[in-house]
Amino acid sequence: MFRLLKGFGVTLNYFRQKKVTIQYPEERVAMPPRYRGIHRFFPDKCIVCNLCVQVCPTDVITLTGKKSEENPKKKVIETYNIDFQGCILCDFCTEVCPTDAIVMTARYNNLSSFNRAEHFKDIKWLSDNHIYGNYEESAPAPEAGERGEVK
Amino acid sequence: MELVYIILYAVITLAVLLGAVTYAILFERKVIGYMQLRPGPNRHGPWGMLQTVADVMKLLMKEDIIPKNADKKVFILAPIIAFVPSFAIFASISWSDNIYGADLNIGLLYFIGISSITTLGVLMGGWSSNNKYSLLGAIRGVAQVISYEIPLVLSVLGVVILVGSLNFRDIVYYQESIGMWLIIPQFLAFVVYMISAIAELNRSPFDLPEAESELVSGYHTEYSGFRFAFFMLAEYVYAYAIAALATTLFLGGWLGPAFLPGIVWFFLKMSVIVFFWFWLRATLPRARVDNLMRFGWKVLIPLALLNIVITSIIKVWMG
Amino acid sequence: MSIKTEEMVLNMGPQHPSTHGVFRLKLHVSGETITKAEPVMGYLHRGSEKLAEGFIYTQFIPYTDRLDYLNAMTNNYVYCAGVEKLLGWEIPERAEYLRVITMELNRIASHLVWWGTYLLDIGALSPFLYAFKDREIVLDRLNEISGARMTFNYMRVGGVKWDAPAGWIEKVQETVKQISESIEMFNTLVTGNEIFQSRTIGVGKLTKEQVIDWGLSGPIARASGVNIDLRKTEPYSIYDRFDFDVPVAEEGDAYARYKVRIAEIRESIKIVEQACSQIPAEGEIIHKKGARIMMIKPPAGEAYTRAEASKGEIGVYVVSNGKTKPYRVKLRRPSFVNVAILQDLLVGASIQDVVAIFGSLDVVLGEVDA
Amino acid sequence: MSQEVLDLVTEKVHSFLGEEVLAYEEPEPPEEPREEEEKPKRKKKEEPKPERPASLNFGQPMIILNTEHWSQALAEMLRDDEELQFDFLSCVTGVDYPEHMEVIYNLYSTVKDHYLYVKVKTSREEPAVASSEPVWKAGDYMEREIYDLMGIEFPGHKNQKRILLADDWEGHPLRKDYVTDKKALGLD
Repeated sequence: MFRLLKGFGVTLNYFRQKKVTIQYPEERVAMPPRYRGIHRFFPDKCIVCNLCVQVCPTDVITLTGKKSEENPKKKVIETYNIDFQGCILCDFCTEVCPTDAIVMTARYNNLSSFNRAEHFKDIKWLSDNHIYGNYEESAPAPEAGERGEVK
Repeated sequence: MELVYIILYAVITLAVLLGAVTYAILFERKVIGYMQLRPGPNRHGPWGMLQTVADVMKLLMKEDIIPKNADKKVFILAPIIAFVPSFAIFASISWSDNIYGADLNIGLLYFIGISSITTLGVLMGGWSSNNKYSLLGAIRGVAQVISYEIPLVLSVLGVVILVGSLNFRDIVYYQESIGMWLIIPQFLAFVVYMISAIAELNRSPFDLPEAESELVSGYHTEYSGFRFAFFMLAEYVYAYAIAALATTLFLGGWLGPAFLPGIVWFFLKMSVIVFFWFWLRATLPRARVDNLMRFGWKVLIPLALLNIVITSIIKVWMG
Repeated sequence: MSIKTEEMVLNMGPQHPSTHGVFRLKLHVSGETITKAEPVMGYLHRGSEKLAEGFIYTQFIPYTDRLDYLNAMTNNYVYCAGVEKLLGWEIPERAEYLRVITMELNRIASHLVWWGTYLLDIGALSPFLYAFKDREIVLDRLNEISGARMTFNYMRVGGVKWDAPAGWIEKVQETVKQISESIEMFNTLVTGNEIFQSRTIGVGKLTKEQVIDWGLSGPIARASGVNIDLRKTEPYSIYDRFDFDVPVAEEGDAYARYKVRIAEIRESIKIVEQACSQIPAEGEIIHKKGARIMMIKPPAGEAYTRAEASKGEIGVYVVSNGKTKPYRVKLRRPSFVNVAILQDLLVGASIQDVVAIFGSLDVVLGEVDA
Repeated sequence: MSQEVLDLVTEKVHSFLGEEVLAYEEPEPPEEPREEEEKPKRKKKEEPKPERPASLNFGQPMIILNTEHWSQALAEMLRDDEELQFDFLSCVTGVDYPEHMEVIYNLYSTVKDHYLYVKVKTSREEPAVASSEPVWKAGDYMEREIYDLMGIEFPGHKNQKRILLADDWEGHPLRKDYVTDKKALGLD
């Protein structure tokens, strides 16, 4: 009978303690830099290798490229879209990207909307997504082939 | 003229009760929230003061849904039958030396008799909803409330024997005359009373009739909107009533040092009891039906009887 | 005189507060006593095994996260280990340690959720919040290393995706210390509580024979005296390097399962502590071929690999035909196998006990329905 | 140790069903399973050769049976035999190959701590494998799942019906010839 009473002490002790909940819209959890949030895209780093499209398990990335004006051998990105309706934020696109053109930010909010079409984000939105993450803004593009797969 | 006073008293009591229930709910949510390391409601008004008001507004503005296969008349009647007695019993409560409704000779009897009617509302609500969870909840509720009424009454009998009156005011005056609260000579009765009161109120850990993890919501599963509000109101008003009764019988009613008026003491004591119930809810898991019944019949009733025997002996011995 | 009574069919779920998701139980009850129980599932079926056949090997890893979403690390592990078995790869030392640390942290988190939700089922409100508060710090650690709080997608065929960030190991040590303090509080609040004991002792009793016959595993089996813990009986990864006990109880009731899980949290803490002190300071974290995720091509063959998840034995049967996509992936989900016992176990119990029994099995619906 | 288990199982199966069973699979080059040496991991180039009906698969014994040889009596023998005691049915897998279908039972002995893969081959046209449900209850749901997703019949199962998909679902999605109608599923 008296072991039961000990529990009252526990709850009363918690009653006095500092509260741990976060008042969400005013306070926000700071996610670690590795957090797999909404992507950011660097158009000038992209070499249009199409690996992210191939590796995407949910087929939500679409892109098109065009010939570069300065160097006709090179391709530059023209359109780049991610449909966040289906994106599972698995990180494979950033993992295979040889130039770190597509990276993930710690952004975890502001994707909810009443409209499915709004989840479709284009190159402009993705490149303007200035949120910190596990990347360096001005990092020099690594040599292609250092990470992931290059055909 | 007297009728006007009675009506006025009733209206004021109702208004005060509604306000008190509003803040009892807030108080409960705050207390449990604090015990669970969260601040509780804090969005409506400062410190969440308007939270319950918002909830009530929502309930009142909701569409009135009566299930298609429900027994309509009974379904509509049930919340009223549940609520009216819980309010009616406040007529007999004496808040302080000079604030009271009816100075009934059989106050205690009236209180216990009227409060039992609420069970009928529960049964009607559960039965008429035509929902299996409601039915199970109602049957559990009735079985539980009726079983625990017995130890409740028996525990109170000790006080009655000691005081020699069923009148609430006499009981308080008696405590004044002997110079101590009856919780001391009647401690066993107080414990039995508090435990059976929890069961009577369907509060945790004896909230089986509305055990949300098992029976979804028990007897009021199908209720929504203001009918649901009535059930909730009945529950909280009843909680206050039982706390008021405990205050009167065991904690000396309005008695207390003179720097505060009697009615404040009364409410303070009630609040302590109500806090205790919230504390229980934050701490204990729900009991099992069979254990609950066994505990009621095999532990509480014998204890209450024992208390009566001891009290009678003391009474006779002391003359 | 006899009163005519009729059996009632009570439909519990798919929307019910205690079925932890979309699980449905068709209960035939006489009064409050159950005469027949029929679990109905599939509401959350996403066709994981079918999806796997269309993916390259690595692409399926995030989908294993979504089976038992409370214990995604072990799901990640068992799938990767299954493919590695076909490939015959050696996993770098540091990767193995990181795998063990994350898996055990995840097991702690999973058991904490179970603890909270089980007590919520039983009617105690506060433990839920206390458990989630403690789980939060574990999830923070997992978030720091993997970048997600539940769907980690952390392991890769051949190793792990990330190395531990700076200072992470020390933080983990701090975290498990906090958890072990909390467990003391859990015991004070709940384990000794008479009401809790009366609701769980003798409820949902499983015999050793039943456990083996029904293929039950994990804490359920160990609570009935079946001493199988794959970390001990068939040490995979590097579990043979750690000194830990396998908690076993003989009673086989809900309370025994409770005790076993609480004790398992302690054992997991022990493993994490040892792993944190043993882990090599530096080293490879992935097999040299593993980083090329599009080129993983196991030779033709098939193998069954199993591991000890928090719910029981999780297994994966991978059939490869030498291409980059698996020919067949079969997932042996412990919850799916464990939930079958309900047909047998619930008969004769009361409605009150349904939640106490169902909760004590620790079933995750994402895993049942795959 | 695994080799011994394999020999033991082969011997028991032989005495139960007759010598020819585990050799029956491959009448062309009749191999004596008991004489075979420890076989390393199967290599790709060996694939065209017929499978050995009793071999070690990643260090664990595996026997391959035809569906007419697999029966509840055999399962009971595996479970009850003093030396085998495969009391724990760990996993049941169904695989759809172009020419045939397979059901793989992964057995474990909690007493003896040894494993066995039992592979049962059946035709694609009328896939049927004797149910293990009466022998190991664990087979109940796992076989129902395979019936549901692959359409392999399990004669002897007490309650063989769909488990994960809706009762009125058409077809068996894990078959390789199943056509996923994205439109009907509302995915397109």
